[in-house]
Amino acid sequence: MLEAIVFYTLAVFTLGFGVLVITARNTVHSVLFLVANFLCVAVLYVALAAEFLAVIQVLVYAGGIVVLYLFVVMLVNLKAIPEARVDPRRRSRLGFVLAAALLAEVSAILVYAGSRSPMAPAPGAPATPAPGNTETVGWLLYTDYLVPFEVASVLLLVAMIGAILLARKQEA
Amino acid sequence: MVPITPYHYLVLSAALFTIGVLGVMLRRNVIIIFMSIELMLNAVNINLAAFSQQWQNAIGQVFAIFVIAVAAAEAAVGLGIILAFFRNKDTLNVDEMNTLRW
Amino acid sequence: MVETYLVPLLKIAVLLNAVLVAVTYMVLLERKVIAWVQVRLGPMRVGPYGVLQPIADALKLMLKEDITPARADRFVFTLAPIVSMVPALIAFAVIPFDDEVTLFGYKLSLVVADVNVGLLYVVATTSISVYGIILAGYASNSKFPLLAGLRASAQLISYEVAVTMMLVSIVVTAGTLSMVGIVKAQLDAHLWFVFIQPVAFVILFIGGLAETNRAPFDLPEAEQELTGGFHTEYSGMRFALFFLAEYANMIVVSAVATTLFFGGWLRPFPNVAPLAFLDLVPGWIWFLMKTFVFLYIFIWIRATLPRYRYDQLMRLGWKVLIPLAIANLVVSGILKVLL
Amino acid sequence: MFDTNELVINMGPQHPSTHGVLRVVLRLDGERVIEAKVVIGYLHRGIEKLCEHRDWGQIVLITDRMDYVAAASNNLGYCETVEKLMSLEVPPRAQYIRTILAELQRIASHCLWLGTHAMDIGAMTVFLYAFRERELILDLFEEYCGARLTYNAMRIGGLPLDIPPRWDAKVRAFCDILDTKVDEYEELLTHNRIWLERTRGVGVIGAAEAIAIGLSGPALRGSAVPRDIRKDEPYAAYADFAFDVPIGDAGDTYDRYLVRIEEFRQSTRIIRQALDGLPEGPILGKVPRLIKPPAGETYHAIESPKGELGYFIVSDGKSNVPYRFRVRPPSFCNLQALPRLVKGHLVADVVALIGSIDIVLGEVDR
Repeated sequence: MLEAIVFYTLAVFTLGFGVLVITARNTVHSVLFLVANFLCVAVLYVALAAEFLAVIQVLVYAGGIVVLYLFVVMLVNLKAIPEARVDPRRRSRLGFVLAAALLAEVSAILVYAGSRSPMAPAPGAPATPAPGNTETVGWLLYTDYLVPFEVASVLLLVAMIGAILLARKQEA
Repeated sequence: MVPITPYHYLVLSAALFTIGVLGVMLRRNVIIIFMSIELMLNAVNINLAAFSQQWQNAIGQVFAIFVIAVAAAEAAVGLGIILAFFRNKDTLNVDEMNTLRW
Repeated sequence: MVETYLVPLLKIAVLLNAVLVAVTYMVLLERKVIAWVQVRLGPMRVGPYGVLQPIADALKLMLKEDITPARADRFVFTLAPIVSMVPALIAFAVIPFDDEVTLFGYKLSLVVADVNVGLLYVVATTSISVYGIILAGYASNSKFPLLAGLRASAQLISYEVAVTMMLVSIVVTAGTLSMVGIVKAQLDAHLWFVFIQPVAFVILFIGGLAETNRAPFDLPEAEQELTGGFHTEYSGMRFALFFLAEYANMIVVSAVATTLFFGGWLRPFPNVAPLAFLDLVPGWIWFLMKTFVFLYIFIWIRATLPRYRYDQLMRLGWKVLIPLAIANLVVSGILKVLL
Repeated sequence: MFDTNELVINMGPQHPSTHGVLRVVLRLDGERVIEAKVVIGYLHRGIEKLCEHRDWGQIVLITDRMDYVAAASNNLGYCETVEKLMSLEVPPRAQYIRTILAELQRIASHCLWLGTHAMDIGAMTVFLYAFRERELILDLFEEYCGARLTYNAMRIGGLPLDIPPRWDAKVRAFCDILDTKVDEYEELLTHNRIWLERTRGVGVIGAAEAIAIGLSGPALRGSAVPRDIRKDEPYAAYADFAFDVPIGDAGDTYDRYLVRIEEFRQSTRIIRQALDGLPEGPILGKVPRLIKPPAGETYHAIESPKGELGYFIVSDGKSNVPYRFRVRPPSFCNLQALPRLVKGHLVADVVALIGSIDIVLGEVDR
């Protein structure tokens, strides 16, 4: 019962903030709604017993990446509304149709799959989650997924250098 | 009331993903488009976490962490490009980003 | 029902009130301590020795006109002080004030939520608190706050890296992310972690000063340079919220430092039997005493040191603290494996 | 190319660290100053013109209002200029007391400078410590002439008042206190790492350039130019005393700080010597009832706490007011160096540098 209340409330907020992100006029407000959306998603992770992921979501996403967005928005600090000019070739309605099609398609898959095999806990899995899932995640990261983990770290390093290079001002 | 199953999370994630798609298709402000992509990545992460719960193992969460790492890299480089572009063209409108060089 | 809902709610209510009172009295403490350092008396008029000064201050701030500058972003302008206050308060949720105590025949742990990612939770909340400052700087539609907002965000992000790195080495030593677990690990180790991880403690303390925007790192509100920084345009209750958030953050940092390095509620030398008489003092009093010492040092530093310059601050963060934190992490990892 | 980072900010005239109503328009690249424009005049009261409409004796009172933290120095400069114009002889006792007053004033002014300078850099305790000592000087002045800020303490040809009984003992006691307190200031700042980082290498100006810009006083001596009017062209009773002229070597903010700190000690040294050798005698020379200097012009400068304070006065020999009255205020001339000093530094250094050249807006704008 409680689980349902939590889920539906969070779902409404997540989607609501998501819609606000893409509809807000002011870019800074957009960024703020994005943060709110991420926080809701973090709580969803807690509901899914993924505490570590939840904290990482807040720490890296909300506290790190979005700050970057805010930084850029403040740096460019536009006087003119960035969307004043519309390319005549733009087909906005088509966008709606495509998005609706996507949603329909995904829903269809879900409904079809759901009707065939209702989602029940996997037969072989233990009834309760392993204690301390941070440990489990860490264990997996450093054993089975060590190579992807290292590749990710190299990717981050490359991205860091690339970002510095791009954002640096050209020397006169 | 039906119990909350991963199924519910999948529907939620699909809806969030669609919102992201809408943002990418409809907005012309490149920063908002970027944020819509973040929304989509988050939708995917919800999926991964839900499956992780479903199968009672942490592999889904590990993948979600990789997604977050990649999103961080993407945001850093993407915003760097946006800044560089803005310095040169004084605009964030994707409709005006129609040349490959300037 | 009582166990799952009522008790935590009660705990939250008590803690929230205690923290808010503590925060208002921090202001008085700061004024008094700085006054004593400067051979003055400090507030003396409201109540004996000025003990009622916080009430007068609070009343004054609440009655003041609440000004929103013209052409400010009203929504964000109102949101910013709230955003800076809330993370400071919710961080208290994972801080253990004492071990389990028996109250009215009821076993009660003096922590709101002993989550297994407690330490990361604290870091996550502090990473959110940067928004308050950036948004205030942006929403004021004024140049000095904007500069301060940019300063603040750069400062917070760079110091957070060092502090988080350092926390990882604590986790390596303790083998757990839970705050209660870390205190218990210190009991098992027969030593406070400050003796095992002195470098980490120094980094946490410096990083804590920087993250709470306290002197000598109070650049975002440097009155002499940026006329008050990000809260230049704020007045009344909204200004008070920023003020309270700063002090609440100080308490959080002090409490975290106490928990991680000074054994939380443990008495000094927790395993030395001849000192057992120290157990007569309840654990939460030890905890509060240790936290208080940190707060005092915070204020003491503010009264003593000049302010760093922006570039020097960044240099200290990136070129000294982060390498040091990484080195510390590597060394503690190696020692953990070898020993 | 479009630059996203340039920002123009207006520092002052209402800003906590511009020491009054100075306005500096800064063009910033991020936090780095590309260009600084100093805008003055917010405290202009037309003192020079006003003085051309007051008789010679009344002007002493107006000079108080220029550098209002060093009123006695202003008085001294003006009185000596008129005495030079009239070739008046000032009795030695008056000269000695004038010297004592001027040196006390120097200490008071430096206390205010030290306090505000340290406060600008964030060390707030030094501010209150320095003001505590300044308070003692104000008490001494109050006992001497009844005023605490604008003393009107000198007259053409001498002094209006002799020192009160046992005042000299109090001054001596103050000198002893100050010497220990200066050590205390130094303990807080001189070897403080943050202070060193904030002041060393900030606003470096070489000797040749400092002279070219027209710096004077401690700001010039910080750049290793041993120019001190008290030594070079002794006035009042300075010729009788032994004292050193401290100079810096690098010409940065830290050197200017050290020079002023050392001047505290030299000032107490001068005061002690003056008190030891205080001659007996009259305090007012032979001054005519109606002061009317002969036609002519003169320029006379003294070493005020802030630098060379010069008066250029023209008398037409007929009226009882100056024909032309012009001041060379050290603050104004030193302020010229500010745009040059802050260029390339950060916003935080701007306030440090404003503090380091030690201006008083009352004197800049007059």
